[in-house]
Amino acid sequence: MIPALLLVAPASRVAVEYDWLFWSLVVVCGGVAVGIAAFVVYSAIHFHRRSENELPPQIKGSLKLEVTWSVVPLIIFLGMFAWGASLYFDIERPPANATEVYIVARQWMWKAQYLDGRREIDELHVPVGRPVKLIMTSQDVIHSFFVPAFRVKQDVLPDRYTTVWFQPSKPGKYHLFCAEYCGAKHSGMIGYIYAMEPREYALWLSQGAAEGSLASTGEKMFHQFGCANCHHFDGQGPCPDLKGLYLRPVLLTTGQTVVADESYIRESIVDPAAKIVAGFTNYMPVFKNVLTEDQLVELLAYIKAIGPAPGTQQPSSAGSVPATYGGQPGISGSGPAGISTDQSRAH
Amino acid sequence: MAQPIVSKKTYALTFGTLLGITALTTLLGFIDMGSLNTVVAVGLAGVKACLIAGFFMHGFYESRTIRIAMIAGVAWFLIMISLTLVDYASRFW
Amino acid sequence: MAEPLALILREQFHAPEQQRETATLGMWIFISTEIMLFGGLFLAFSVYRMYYPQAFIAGSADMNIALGATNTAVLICSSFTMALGVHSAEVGRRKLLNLFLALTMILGAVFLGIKFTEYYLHYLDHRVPGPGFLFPSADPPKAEMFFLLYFIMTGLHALHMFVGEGILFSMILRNRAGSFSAEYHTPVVLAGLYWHFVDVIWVFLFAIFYIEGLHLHKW
Amino acid sequence: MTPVAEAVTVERNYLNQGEGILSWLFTLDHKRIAILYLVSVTMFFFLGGLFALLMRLELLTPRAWLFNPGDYNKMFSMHGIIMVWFFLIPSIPTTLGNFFIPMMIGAKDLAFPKLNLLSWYIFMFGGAVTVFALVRGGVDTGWTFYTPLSTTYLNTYVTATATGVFIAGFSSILTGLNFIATIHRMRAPGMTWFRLPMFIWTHYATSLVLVLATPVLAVTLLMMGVERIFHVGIFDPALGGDPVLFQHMFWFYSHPAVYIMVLPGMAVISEIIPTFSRKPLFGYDFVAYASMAIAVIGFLVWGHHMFVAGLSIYSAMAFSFLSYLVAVPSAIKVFNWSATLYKGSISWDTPMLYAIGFLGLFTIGGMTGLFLAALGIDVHVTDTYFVIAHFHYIMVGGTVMAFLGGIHYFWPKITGRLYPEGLARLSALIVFVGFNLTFFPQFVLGYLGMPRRYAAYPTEFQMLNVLSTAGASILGVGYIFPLCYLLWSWKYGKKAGPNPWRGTGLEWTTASPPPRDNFEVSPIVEGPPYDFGRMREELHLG
Repeated sequence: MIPALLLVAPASRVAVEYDWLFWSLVVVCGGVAVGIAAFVVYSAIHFHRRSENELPPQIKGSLKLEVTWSVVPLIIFLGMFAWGASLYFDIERPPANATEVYIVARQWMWKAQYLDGRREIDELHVPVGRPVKLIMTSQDVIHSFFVPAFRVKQDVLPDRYTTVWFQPSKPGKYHLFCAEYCGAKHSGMIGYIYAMEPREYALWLSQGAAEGSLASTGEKMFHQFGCANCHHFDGQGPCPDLKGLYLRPVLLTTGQTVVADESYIRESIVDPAAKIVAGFTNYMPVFKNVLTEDQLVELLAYIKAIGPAPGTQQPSSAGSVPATYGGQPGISGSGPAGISTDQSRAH
Repeated sequence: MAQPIVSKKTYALTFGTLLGITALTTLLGFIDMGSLNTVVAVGLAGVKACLIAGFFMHGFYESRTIRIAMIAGVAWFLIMISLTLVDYASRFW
Repeated sequence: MAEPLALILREQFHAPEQQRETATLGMWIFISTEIMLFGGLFLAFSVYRMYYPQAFIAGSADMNIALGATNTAVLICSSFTMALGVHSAEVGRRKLLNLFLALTMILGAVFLGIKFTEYYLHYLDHRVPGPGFLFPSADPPKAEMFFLLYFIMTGLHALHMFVGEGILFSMILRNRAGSFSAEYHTPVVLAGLYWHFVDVIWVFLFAIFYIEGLHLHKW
Repeated sequence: MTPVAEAVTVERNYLNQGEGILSWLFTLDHKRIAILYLVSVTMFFFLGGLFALLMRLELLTPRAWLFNPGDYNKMFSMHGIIMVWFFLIPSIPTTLGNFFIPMMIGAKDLAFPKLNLLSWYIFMFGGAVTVFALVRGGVDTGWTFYTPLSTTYLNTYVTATATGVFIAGFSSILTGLNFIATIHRMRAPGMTWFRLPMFIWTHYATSLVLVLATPVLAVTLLMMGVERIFHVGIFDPALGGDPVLFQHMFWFYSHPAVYIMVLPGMAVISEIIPTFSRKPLFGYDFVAYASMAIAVIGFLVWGHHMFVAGLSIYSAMAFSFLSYLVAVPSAIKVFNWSATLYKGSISWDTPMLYAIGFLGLFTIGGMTGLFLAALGIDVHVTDTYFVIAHFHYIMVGGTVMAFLGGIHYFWPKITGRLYPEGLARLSALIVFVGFNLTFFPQFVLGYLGMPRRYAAYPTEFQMLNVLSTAGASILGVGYIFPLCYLLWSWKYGKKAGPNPWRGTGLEWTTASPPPRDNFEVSPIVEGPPYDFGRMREELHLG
């Protein structure tokens, strides 16, 4: 058991926080459980029936005790809730400067696509000490991306992007599991995460013989599928200008405002009529079942990489990101995550 | 059990009101009120449901236990729909 | 007077009033479960209504309001005759009870007739979800969701109507056999509760399927 | 003794009034229907248990050595489906509840005896459809039927199985409806709400959940079936649906269903502990309110099954918060049961051993539930063996322990016979040890990250899996023992007499086995429940 415990030693920043909370709960709950068990066993032995007609004192209850053991647990529970929720917010909200990798899951494999165009199956190479954000979707059923050593798990859904992030703290080879039952070979949908020292990681990156970055493939498709015919970059076309779209708030015809995140951009490609930008009419063909998830990822990477519109640019921590086409897009202040705190934490 | 619970007159009045509200619902439906259309349609349906449950189904005349049973179904439906819709509404926050 | 007390009181009860109250309570609990059964469908409808507002309103605009409104009126009439039937049972007028039960059944049959005419018209218009579905809008798949929920919900409602017709028919038979009296008519009351409940469900179905998009209806 | 007096001792009771198989199949007697259910759920329990044993055998080695992964998937699916819907949910309510609710409130029968019999037939029909699906080739959706896997991607007997579950659901609804109407309207004169044994309160809460949650399962399975059969979209994103909606609706039923399973267990424990401590249940009012609170708040927490499923983080927070609220009444119950023992006169009869086992195991199950309700903790341990261990501590450590305890406690009343006490204590011990050995290692496995529903696993998890499998074989023996000696005692056991444990409920005032109408004279209640003080007067009179 001890060597097995070592295997799951925390290997990310969140995992360390996680273990603090987990073992605190073990101590509190374990303590209470042992206390109750001891009380029960003590009572069972000490008050064991001595004669057949024994009649113990008939105690009915005690209001004081009832209130105590209702209120005290409630307060402890609220503490657990608050601590658990704050950890959850850490786990769920990626810092803004995270390196992005796209994951497409399908029965029964994980496919990773890096921004530089490199692809991996059932393996993922990540640098130690830097946040990595995975943008994931599934081609068929629901899967779940689970790395025990990083204490993260996120279901991967078809027709939608979900994200997960982690910041490895120790180099090593870690298990990747599919945690949501996904059919016959569910237990075979496993892989490894390789966390590498930044220098080794740079070396590994440079060895890749990619056929061009994800965004550049996306750009080719942008022209091939005729997107460029309508989406002009001078704001003069019949369709919205996509420059600097990513993470910008978009006003819709319904009067709502949505943030142009990955899910929004994806939806606007596969189902253009779902959300129409205010001031435009929808002419766009539906790309559902036309583009594969891989192609969608490429297009998405391109759209995110198209230079930010003037005036909305914020200095991003491009230095920490591997050199790719366009680097990191600008981030408008309206992103859902508490960006400033995330950034300061990441450094 | 000699006296019926609800008089024929009450039934007739309820019946007339129900038909009236149906006509009103249909007429209001022709007017474009934006998202209010749904609110009005479902709201008036709720009024009709209350009338039917109250008079035709004797809800206004039954014992407390039975009234609780009537309300429980509706209350639980509201729990289900509100907590689920909260999730959908807050996904894009 | 009808049967002696011993015949109408089942052995687990000790008073007729207790028996009536218990049966009514049981029926109301059953209706609560029915609310949750339809509630699941109303929930699905609300979620997709939120997802696809335009398609759902377009789908609703495609409904035949004349048939829908008529059907609502028919069902309200049947509820009224049912209520009068219960009233006749309470005062012990068996012939009148028979008449109202029969009237309610006829109105129910009219409702079902109109409903299935509507289904047939949808079928002619290719509005039945599946490979042959056609809808004149930019977004047929979403309208298909609307029509799918429409068919499931009104279909389940129609199924309840059929069951209700069966119950009413058995009430008529039992009434003709002389089972009911001013003292004992609980089954009629319960049948009435069920019938009214099915009516209430329709009232909501009418609102969400027919009225929501009415203002966009093309004549 | 004259021959006449001897003849009188062979009393008419519900067992010998009416003979032949037909008198059982058409019986309207709640006691006989309870026996019918007891036989049925026992069969389903051993069927589900067989699948569990096969799964544990498969997991003995890291590779899939006994079955191919597809067959393993069928094993855990059928184990879950049978155990949840055909054993755990009906287990205590339809057997002990059916038998003792009318007796404890002083009624002749349930409010609707025909409905009661009908619900057994519906249950058996649903069970038959499910077993048919199983025999024809099984199903591999997992008991949760998650879409779009179940509707689009699997070609096993999904529709047939779902139909079986759908049908069985109506049996649950009818049972719950019957119980609620009975408890409201059939109480004996003087039996006020706060004179009801806790068994009744808790079954009332259970019935509430049965009635309000089960229809949602029915309609969810209906929509799933429509999507699967006609290939039109409701939950499949490829057809415009949302798979998360399925999870919402499924868990809206299935989380309260957890309380359907465990509340009746609490009902039994609340009877056993006072009787074998000879003390009234500590804090009676609070335990009653806690039962109702669990039933109501239990409906508000289903989202904690979906923290990593794509739920919005804000609603995840709300669900986590509400989950902690529902833990409070459970904690109150555990504290009150423990306090009942204090200064009692505690006997170590078999039912009490099971009750003490329940207290320990349910506490562990509940405590680990606190881990899973904490948002951040849940992310890592959900969908791993931690969850498996957690709910088996509640379902097996809680419900099954209570079921066995209840069967032993009420056995003398049901059959009029005593079982062999020594053997019964021994098997209670075996069950306790076997259970912990099976499931405690799974907590560790889960923390280490072993996902659930894996036919094969990395080698470093093997040692803990071997421990677990060893425990499962001990547990299996522990379950077969009671089956044997209880059946034996039905015929050969010592006569029990009306009140072998000197309990206080109305059920102990009548003969064992009880007569057809439960009581020779309709009882009138004049005092509070658990009134052991009466013993003193009886002793003085004697």
